[in-house]
Amino acid sequence: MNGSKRYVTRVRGARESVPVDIAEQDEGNYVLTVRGRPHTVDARVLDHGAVSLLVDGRSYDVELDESGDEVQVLVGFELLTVDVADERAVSLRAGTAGFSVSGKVVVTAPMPGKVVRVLVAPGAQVTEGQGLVVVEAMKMENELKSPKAGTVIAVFAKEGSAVEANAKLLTVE
Amino acid sequence: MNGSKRYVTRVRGARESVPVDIAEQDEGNYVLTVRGRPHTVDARVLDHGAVSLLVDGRSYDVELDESGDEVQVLVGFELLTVDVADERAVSLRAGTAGFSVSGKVVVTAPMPGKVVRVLVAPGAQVTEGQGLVVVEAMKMENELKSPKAGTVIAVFAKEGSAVEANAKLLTVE
Amino acid sequence: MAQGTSPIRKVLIANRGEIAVRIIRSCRDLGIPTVAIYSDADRVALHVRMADEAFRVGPPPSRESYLSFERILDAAKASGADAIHPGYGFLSENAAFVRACEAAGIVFIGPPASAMDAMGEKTRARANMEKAGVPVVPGSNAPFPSVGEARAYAEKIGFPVMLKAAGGGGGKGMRRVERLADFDSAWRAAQSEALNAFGNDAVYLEKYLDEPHHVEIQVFADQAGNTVHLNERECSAQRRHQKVVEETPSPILTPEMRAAMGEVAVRAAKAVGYVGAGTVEFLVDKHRNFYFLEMNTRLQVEHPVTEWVTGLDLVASQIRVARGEPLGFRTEPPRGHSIEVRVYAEDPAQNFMPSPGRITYLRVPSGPNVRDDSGVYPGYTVPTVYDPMISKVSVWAPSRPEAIARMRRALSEYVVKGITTNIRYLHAILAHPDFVGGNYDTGFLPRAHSALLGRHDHALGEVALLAAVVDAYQRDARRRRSLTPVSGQRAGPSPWRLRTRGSRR
Amino acid sequence: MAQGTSPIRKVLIANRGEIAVRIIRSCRDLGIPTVAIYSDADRVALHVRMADEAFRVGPPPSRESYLSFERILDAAKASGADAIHPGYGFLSENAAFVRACEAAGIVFIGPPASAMDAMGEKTRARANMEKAGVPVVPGSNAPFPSVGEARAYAEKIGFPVMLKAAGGGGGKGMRRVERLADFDSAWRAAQSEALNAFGNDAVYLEKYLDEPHHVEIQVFADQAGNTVHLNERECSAQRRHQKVVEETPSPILTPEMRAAMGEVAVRAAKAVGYVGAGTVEFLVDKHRNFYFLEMNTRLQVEHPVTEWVTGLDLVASQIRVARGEPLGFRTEPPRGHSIEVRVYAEDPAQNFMPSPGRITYLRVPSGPNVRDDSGVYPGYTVPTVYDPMISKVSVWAPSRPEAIARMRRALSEYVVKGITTNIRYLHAILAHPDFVGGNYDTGFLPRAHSALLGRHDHALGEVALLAAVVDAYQRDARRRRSLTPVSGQRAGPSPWRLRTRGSRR
Repeated sequence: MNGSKRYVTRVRGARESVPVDIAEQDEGNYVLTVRGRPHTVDARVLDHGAVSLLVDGRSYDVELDESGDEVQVLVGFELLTVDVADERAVSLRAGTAGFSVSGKVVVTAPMPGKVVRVLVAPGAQVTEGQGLVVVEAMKMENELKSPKAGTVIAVFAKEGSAVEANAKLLTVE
Repeated sequence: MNGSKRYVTRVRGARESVPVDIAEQDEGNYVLTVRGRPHTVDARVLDHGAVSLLVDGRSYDVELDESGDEVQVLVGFELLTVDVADERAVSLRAGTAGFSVSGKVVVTAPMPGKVVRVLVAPGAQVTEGQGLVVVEAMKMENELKSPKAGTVIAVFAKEGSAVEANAKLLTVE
Repeated sequence: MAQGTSPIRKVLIANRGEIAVRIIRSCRDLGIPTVAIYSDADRVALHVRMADEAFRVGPPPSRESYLSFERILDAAKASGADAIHPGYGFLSENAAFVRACEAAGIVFIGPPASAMDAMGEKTRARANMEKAGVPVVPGSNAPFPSVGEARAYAEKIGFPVMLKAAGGGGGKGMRRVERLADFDSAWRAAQSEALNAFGNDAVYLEKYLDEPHHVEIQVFADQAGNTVHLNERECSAQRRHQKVVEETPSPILTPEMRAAMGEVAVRAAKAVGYVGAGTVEFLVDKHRNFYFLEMNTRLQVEHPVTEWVTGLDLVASQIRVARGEPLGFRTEPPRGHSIEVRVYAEDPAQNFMPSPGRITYLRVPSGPNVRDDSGVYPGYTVPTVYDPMISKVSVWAPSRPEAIARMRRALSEYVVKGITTNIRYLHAILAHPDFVGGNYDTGFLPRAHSALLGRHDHALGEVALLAAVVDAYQRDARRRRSLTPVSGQRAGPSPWRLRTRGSRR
Repeated sequence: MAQGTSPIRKVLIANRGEIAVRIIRSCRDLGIPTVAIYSDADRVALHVRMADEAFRVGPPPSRESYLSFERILDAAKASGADAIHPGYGFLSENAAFVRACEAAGIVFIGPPASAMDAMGEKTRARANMEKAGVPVVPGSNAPFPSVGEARAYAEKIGFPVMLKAAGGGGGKGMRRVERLADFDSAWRAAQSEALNAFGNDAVYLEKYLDEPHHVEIQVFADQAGNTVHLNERECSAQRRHQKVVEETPSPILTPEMRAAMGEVAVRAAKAVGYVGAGTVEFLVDKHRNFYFLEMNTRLQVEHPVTEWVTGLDLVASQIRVARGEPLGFRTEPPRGHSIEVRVYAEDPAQNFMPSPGRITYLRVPSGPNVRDDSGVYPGYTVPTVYDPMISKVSVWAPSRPEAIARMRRALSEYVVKGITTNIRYLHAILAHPDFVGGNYDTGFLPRAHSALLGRHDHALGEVALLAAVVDAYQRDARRRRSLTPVSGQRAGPSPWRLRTRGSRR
């Protein structure tokens, strides 16, 4: 049996981070404490990136996909992007800009396509969710929305031009 | 375009080996020559170990599984174990015992189970396919057969004893 | 379709994706070899892997591959195919292609070119249907010479009106105009969109029906002119005029309405000399008046629901009719209830943006009365250039509530990793009170949009945190111990391993 | 089964594998939460992952887990389950367990203990059936006090005779004796096998019917005693008394025989006060005389073929009957034709030796009228301790030839990597002239054994060589160039990738 270890979790889009304490009982069996409530968890990680969890006797089939520091978690029909860091990593990060959607955000093209319309100009004030650029791909027009409220500080996208996946389209601060 | 390269193939259970010449035309496109007949082959290897082959316009969906020097090939309902070696490897092997079911063969338990019956004693002459040992596993009795005709030179299996997967049961020469 | 009997010994499928796979399956069931065609983007697509033969027809853009008469007919000749099944989309409603097949001596598995002509341009179809006594939505039958005349006509039938591309389909080039002031700019936009999409700027207009139901009737005709209907499909769950969920029977139809609409649909088909499988689409208003909308002169995406309640294989029936065989069935009341959903590689939360990419893991729903018509496989990369529909799930049950429950269960079993899909959104539709209630119109999905996206299960959110932390903990532990993954199962020895090991080498 | 109405709000499934998954599906369709049980060998089995709750019941050996009354009832109490579905095998025909459930106030979804008693011991069942006027195979109704008396009886009814374990089932403990000289040793062997398998050495004997057909009738009864039959299943494709392929209707039954056998089966069920789903098995000889063989007082493995041709969900019907609801259906002629095959992790070429191990890749058949009832998933390791059946594939079609073609197609789509399966063998059965002809008896599979293994397609063998050489060539090329795999598709960017990337970190 090991002692307890603390991780700090943050779901993308959530305002607060949630600490989770984990203590291993024996291989695959844990007690996890979230918001003061302990859960008995029997967890088996499968090869393809899934976890079978028994939480207090209830069965949850969870699919995981790691991408960088984050992990995408699919359970039932809920799909969440969770950033998990142990305490040391969190304190290291404290000096950097990260761990929130503050600061500068670069909006990039999610796939190859064509810029059909640019809806904002540099200097524009935008709200979270406001349309910024329309890109056509797979025969459909797709509006890219602002991930946060702020000011458009640069626009790289040009109407009518082709863009590659991940091409920078504009920056919001 | 590269020059032609020769591989020597041998299907498990077959008596002869078959040379196959391969010449790459451009990426994924080949001319393969078997028994004097050339085939235009468009081959795409998929991540999970499958090959989509277009041989002279006909489509074959082939699943592969590599295990050591051999590859198991499933096409349609045919499942073959093929040993593929390039010419250099074949000449290296020439000095060794391998590349046929000659010599000593160790019969092993294919899975954990219990030895129910031993059907032969050391010194017995056996034919190919003759039953040697009966192992019970998964609630069924399974008769292990001789992979070749020959003489039983050693029996390790004991009736009533439990065996692990790959445990040596006996040797035929 | 060439009249008379044609044996059909090998079928080329002029399509891709799930419908190409669907057609291969019926051909295989009938013992007919199949020829796939593929663009460079589809070399390892499932339909290519499953077909008996496969021929490249060009680079990824459809215009240079799946729409190329010449290359497709060349592939048919090279392979010795004596018939072509067009699927839906692409060349399936292209009368010129039908004529090119005829000229090449190849059976086109579909209606004759003349029937396509009669139904292809929407204004001509309207005129033909009015002549045949089929009720149509008030509107124009001919393109207008000027925007002024169009505007005057719109004022006459009253706003709101709907502008539609005469040569279009699939919801493209459609535009609703609420008031006179918006008319001129909307008209020009519709013309330019129609020109870009269909190479034809003809636009017509119709009275806009407020939140109608979209109900369609499946018809089938043999070469002798025997024509029957196979009941309706309710397709009102639409987004941007794209159907998302379909079902049969329609929860709003009485047996009398079904009989009346079926009779009209058969009349419409007969009026144009229809042969094979076709669909007559109707709009049904609040008063349960129904109006001819258009006829789709091909197999529909949503044909599986009709197959469930009739027991027919519509693709096999198309082939039999194309061979000159008589219809082997007649109209019968629907047996039980069937629902279909369309699974897309798209992200509903990001304005349904397509989400191409590699499917890293796939587990499809199964069990009693669940059918998955898929065009993908584990490890497949959904390409960026085509329609992002990857699969259709359909279910059958004795009653509508049971079918809904079964579909919700089936969707809960569907696991696709690597790309984003609309499975959660589909499940939300099946759980929405308006859908469950059964009286949903074409305004349902837009109205319910935020409700369909918004419902989150907070208990599951907490489970997600637990899973993420266990995963991180185990990863850290592995890093510390440099051990192999903890798992409830040990990886077995070599796959397909040999039962009796020799001392080879 | 406790008589009367019981709501059934949560069902514990006292089973594993495909049948546990099958039952979970029906419960979910009915909106009833499910509780799985698992041994240590099954912690990550599909049924555990799919159920709403899951409880460990012990170590891998069944006796200490899936057969433990106490642990199963403890799990039911801990979870608040008010009903137990036993599936097939394990405790499904254990009258003592039914009584233990009753004592614990838990509904057993199955027949009452008294009906199991009446049908459980084969000799008692024979006697009960003779009393009810059901035709039985000539044989003994009581165990014999000595081998001498048994031998004398065998001489009386004439060799060959069949020795059977009175407490057995599933083909275990059965032994055919050809002549007097072999009788004594066979008798002792059968006794010892029966004792080991069932804890009961009682053996009885019957006249051996030469290559009979095995045809069974599905019956269903509600608590009020309304009893109907749901037609037959032809199960003559057997190997070592294990069914391999089942179909309905039986190709050898006339409507008159179906009616006669159905009437007898209903009489048999009524004679023992049967409730729920049960199956009366008959042997049919060359002259189309039929004889009662045994009654299986549970759901059968092969129930899906009956579901296909009746449209019923038999598991849901079991639950409804257990709730006290009346039968909502009656006997109707079979609609179309259905076939099921059992997919095993076994190697037919190695004497059907089980082939447990990890399933590294899985692609299941789908499309119109194909159903896969599976207990596994990609990445799952088939354990060594249980029955190696991993899935059942069933199909429906309007006619038998179409159903055969469809099953062959479905099997051609089934890809399982990592373990050896009997899929090729199953396909060979579906292609064998005796099966296609329809008049196959229980001697068919043994007789055809080498034909079923032996047919090889040499053209495909050559394709295999080409594939192996291309694979080796590409591996060598990669080694030389240290490049990533050549592939028709590029691996996409990060899975489930984000549509709008922020500059986080």
